[in-house]
Amino acid sequence: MDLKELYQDIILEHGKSPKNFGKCEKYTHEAKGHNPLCGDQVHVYLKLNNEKNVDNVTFEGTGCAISIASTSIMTELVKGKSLETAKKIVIDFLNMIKNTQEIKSNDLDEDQKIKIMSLSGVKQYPMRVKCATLAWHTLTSAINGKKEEVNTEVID
Amino acid sequence: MDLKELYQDIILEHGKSPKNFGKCEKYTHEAKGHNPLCGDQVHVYLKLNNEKNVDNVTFEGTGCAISIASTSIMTELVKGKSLETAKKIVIDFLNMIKNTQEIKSNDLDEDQKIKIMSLSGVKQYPMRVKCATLAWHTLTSAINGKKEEVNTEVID
Amino acid sequence: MDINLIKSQFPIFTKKIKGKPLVYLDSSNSSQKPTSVLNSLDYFYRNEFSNIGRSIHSLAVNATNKYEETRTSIKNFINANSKDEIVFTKNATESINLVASTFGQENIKKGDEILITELEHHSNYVPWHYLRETKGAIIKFAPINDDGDIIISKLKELITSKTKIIAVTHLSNVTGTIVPIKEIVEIARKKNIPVLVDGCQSAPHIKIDVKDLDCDFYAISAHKVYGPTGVGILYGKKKWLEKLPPYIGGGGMINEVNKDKITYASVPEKYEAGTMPTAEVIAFNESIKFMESIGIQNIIKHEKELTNYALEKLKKINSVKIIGNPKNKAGVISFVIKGIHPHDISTIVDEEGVAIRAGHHCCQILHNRLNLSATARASIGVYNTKEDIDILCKAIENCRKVFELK
Amino acid sequence: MDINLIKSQFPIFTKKIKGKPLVYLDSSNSSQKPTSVLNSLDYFYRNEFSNIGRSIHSLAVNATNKYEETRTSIKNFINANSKDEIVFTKNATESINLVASTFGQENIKKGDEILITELEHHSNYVPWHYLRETKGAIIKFAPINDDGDIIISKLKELITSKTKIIAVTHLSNVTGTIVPIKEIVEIARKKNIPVLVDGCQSAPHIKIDVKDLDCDFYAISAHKVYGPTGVGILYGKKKWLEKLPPYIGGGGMINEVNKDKITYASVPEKYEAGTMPTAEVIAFNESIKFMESIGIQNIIKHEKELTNYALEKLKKINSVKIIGNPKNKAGVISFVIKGIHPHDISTIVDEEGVAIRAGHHCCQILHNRLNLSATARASIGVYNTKEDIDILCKAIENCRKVFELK
Ligand SMILES: Cc1ncc(COP(=O)(O)O)c(C=O)c1O
Ligand SMILES: Cc1ncc(COP(=O)(O)O)c(C=O)c1O
Repeated sequence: MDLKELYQDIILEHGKSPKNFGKCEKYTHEAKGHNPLCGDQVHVYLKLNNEKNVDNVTFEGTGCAISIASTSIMTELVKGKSLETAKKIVIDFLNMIKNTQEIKSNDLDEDQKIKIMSLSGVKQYPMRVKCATLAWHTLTSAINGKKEEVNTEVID
Repeated sequence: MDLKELYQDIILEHGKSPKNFGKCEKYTHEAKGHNPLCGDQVHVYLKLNNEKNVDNVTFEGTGCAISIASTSIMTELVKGKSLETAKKIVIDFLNMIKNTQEIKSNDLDEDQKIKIMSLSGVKQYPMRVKCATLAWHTLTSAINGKKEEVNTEVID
Repeated sequence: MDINLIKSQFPIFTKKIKGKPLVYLDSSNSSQKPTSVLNSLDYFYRNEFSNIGRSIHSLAVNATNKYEETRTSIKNFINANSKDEIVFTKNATESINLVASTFGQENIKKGDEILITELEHHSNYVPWHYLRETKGAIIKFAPINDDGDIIISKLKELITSKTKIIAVTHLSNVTGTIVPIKEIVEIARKKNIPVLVDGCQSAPHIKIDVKDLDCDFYAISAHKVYGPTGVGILYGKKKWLEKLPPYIGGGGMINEVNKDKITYASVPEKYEAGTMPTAEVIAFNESIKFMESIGIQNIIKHEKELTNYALEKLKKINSVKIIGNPKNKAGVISFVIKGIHPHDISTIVDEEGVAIRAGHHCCQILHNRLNLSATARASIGVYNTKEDIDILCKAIENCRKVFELK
Repeated sequence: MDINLIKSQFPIFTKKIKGKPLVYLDSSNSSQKPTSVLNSLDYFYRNEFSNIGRSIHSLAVNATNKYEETRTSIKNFINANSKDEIVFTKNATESINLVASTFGQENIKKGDEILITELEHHSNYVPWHYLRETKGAIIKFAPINDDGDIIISKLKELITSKTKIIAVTHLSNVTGTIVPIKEIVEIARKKNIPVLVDGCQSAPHIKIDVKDLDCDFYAISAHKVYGPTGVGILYGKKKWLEKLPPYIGGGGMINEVNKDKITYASVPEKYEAGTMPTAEVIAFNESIKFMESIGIQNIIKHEKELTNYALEKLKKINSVKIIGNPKNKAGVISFVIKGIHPHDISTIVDEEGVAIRAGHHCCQILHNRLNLSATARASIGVYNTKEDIDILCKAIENCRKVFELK
């Protein structure tokens, strides 16, 4: 296994300079996530408009390259999508990482598919899967308006 | 090792029909002893007269053949002796059992020496040593007027 | 079931005691271990050792996975709903203390009642006694009859509106009584009282199905189930484990730690503080596989046969008296011989290579009830044979000879 | 001291990780085990297994004697007054909980203060936190300076008439700080405050003399001292162990049990309820013999050399920052690399067969103090060599390459 499959350039890029970092204005939903094993922490802010589209989604947090990159890529992929589509993308992603299924969604363009696939290297590193999934679980939590912090020890 | 060295006839005899069993009248000292591992229990009653001679010594209790016989033999050996002699016999006995030393006392007659030596087989059975020593520790405790129950876990 | 094949899996049975082949009849105390368990232990330490959960290097990942595999095996073995309901402890005693302490903290007030039975091992009494000392709780003992069966009607009568928990053994380590747990849980359920089952003796010998029993807690010791020492198991319904406060505090059981506040990990990690008996937990998986490879029904059948054989033979020996005659009896046979103290029996049969236990077997309440200060106990494991029983009986005859009984 | 001879005693070092020889630098987490320990474990289970203390047959007598021999060895190893001052637990975490819980019961009231430090492992904080929750105690943290040394003058200032106990680590598992315990005990002694020392990290690496330190309690984990998992040790001055109430309740720790009253065994049995990790305790004796066969002074010298070598080499790598620079440092080296998260470091060096740990190492308070969320940690055992350090450094260079750092 080449480490470069895990640490692809896209990952390093997003890890170093994450997109949509910070607290967005007028967010309508939020949730926190925590990976106790690693100490990764993430706070997702989601702004849905009246048509239930993802107007904006941003995050704050600390963590390893995988976790930051995964969060950054997630925000890019769901931003501008309808809520339903966003949910489908999350499910697709989790299925890919945890059940090694293919990405089925028709809602991603080629560039976006490359981005999401760049995270698939993590499948070879079981202890790092939680780093990759934390943000996505946290987004789901924000959508569902859950009060409790997401904890990957419980979820995964 | 022949079991008959442990269970000599003298032991069986004393085990079955212990001497000086019961609570003697007008005892001046008493003490309780307990062997938590086995559950053996003994209560020694000692009557010293004004000249500090052992006027009487009796016991109550339950236990295995070794423990009952040892107690019974002890009462026979110290009865009628001066307190100082009684103490010496106790030390002699414990030294024999625990440090495999010879019986030094000149205060025992031949018959008594045979009796005390009949307990020496126990040296080959480490888990049974406490059964043999319980009564003797308890007598010491009675002599010293100790309030606490003798506990072979602590003593031996 | 081929008993020779089973026995051959236990290396200790090639050993001699005082020149005689070992006849091990002390399995209720602790069982011997099959080769597969010992190989697992040794292999893990020699080839794969690492602490679990905390590091993320390859050794740690592998160890963590194997540790969790044992949890899953136990879940299946006792038919729990989820592997999160399985907590590792150091022994069943700690498992029971965990429940008594955490349950007691929030659910026991002065005057509240805890219902146990006269059959209980000290490990299922002392932890509750602490709540008597610290909280002013009241402990009630459901009585047994002379056969060694719990009198269920009396147990029922002892339940009041103040009864907060019932703690009862599944299988007595003195009389071999198999307790009708399902019946007791049904009674408790009607009054909404949780039930803790001490499954120390049952786990190796009868089928356990916590879903069917519907009990709230179930405590097991690995070392009695052909596993290593140092590992205990607590099954707890998830709703309980989530609700109860943490027990031992330290590394691995926390979520976030600040100078003024601590939050805890979710179950089962919440109850697994500090470095666990990693290698031993991993090896315990082989114990379960060993039991499953024989099949619990075959184990029950073999042990039942052997128990009946032993009871018949022992009853024929003059002055031997079997303690208890429960409706449903497992391979735990306590007895006394008029004129010979149990410790003397143990010493004498030991000369023939026979290992039995003598004493109160951590059941002083029961011995008081039976008016005995001590009993001798022969307890059966899956590896025992009729020859073992024959040798035991001959050794007992020898006790009578040494003591010159007629 | 022949390092090759030492390394050859650890079978795991013949193994490969991802095709590379194992470079094990996670000994602060748990150490590897020498052959003699594994042989003892295996031998006992295969040839001599029995539970201790309770039965009186030959196997039980032998097991009990060997178990007690380990107690005596530990007594000598840490220079205790009596073997009754040595209690076996499941891990150091339990040892500390035992003290916090039993000491707390009778000696801590609302408003009383417990003094710990910013260096403490969660296992030496959470148990005391419980007393905050249940008793309203106050926990104070003696601060450290940026080097990772406890500021003794500040610690002194934090002591008040309400300070009931001081709990402090002997050796930090993050910065490698060796804490001047003797100095702290002297301060405490003047005010009659007992001191508990968390000796988890010190036991394998520096000379321990509890008589000289004059501390009241000392907690150790066998698995960090080249011993099996599942065994912890608590040293306690006899007067304390005798005075404090019992902890876990059950078989083996009682004297007499009645329906209305229970009396307890004397120490150390009072604190050893239920079946203990018999085989593991017995095998731990070999760990002590292993350490003694090398000699603690030789171990200290070797590890000091290696630590200095590692520090020098690591400091030369661009953007590596060592955490803490204590006056007296053992072989625990935590570091960060600007631009690479510790978990990424661990994953990448693992590809080279290098096992290190990444995270907060159960020291969130310390990490908060240092403004870090995680660090990477290389920790040294007696079996490590300069080559191990060289491979580590090369693997770290590779991290920089993967992350394309300049
Ligand atoms: C300083 C320190 N204290 C306490 C502990 C807890 O030890 P254990 O997990 O063996 O209970 C550790 C190890 O993790 C430690 O490094
Ligand atoms: C019925 C019963 N309960 C509890 C225990 C305690 O088990 P352990 O000593 O493994 O904690 C035992 C075994 O001694 C037992 O037989």
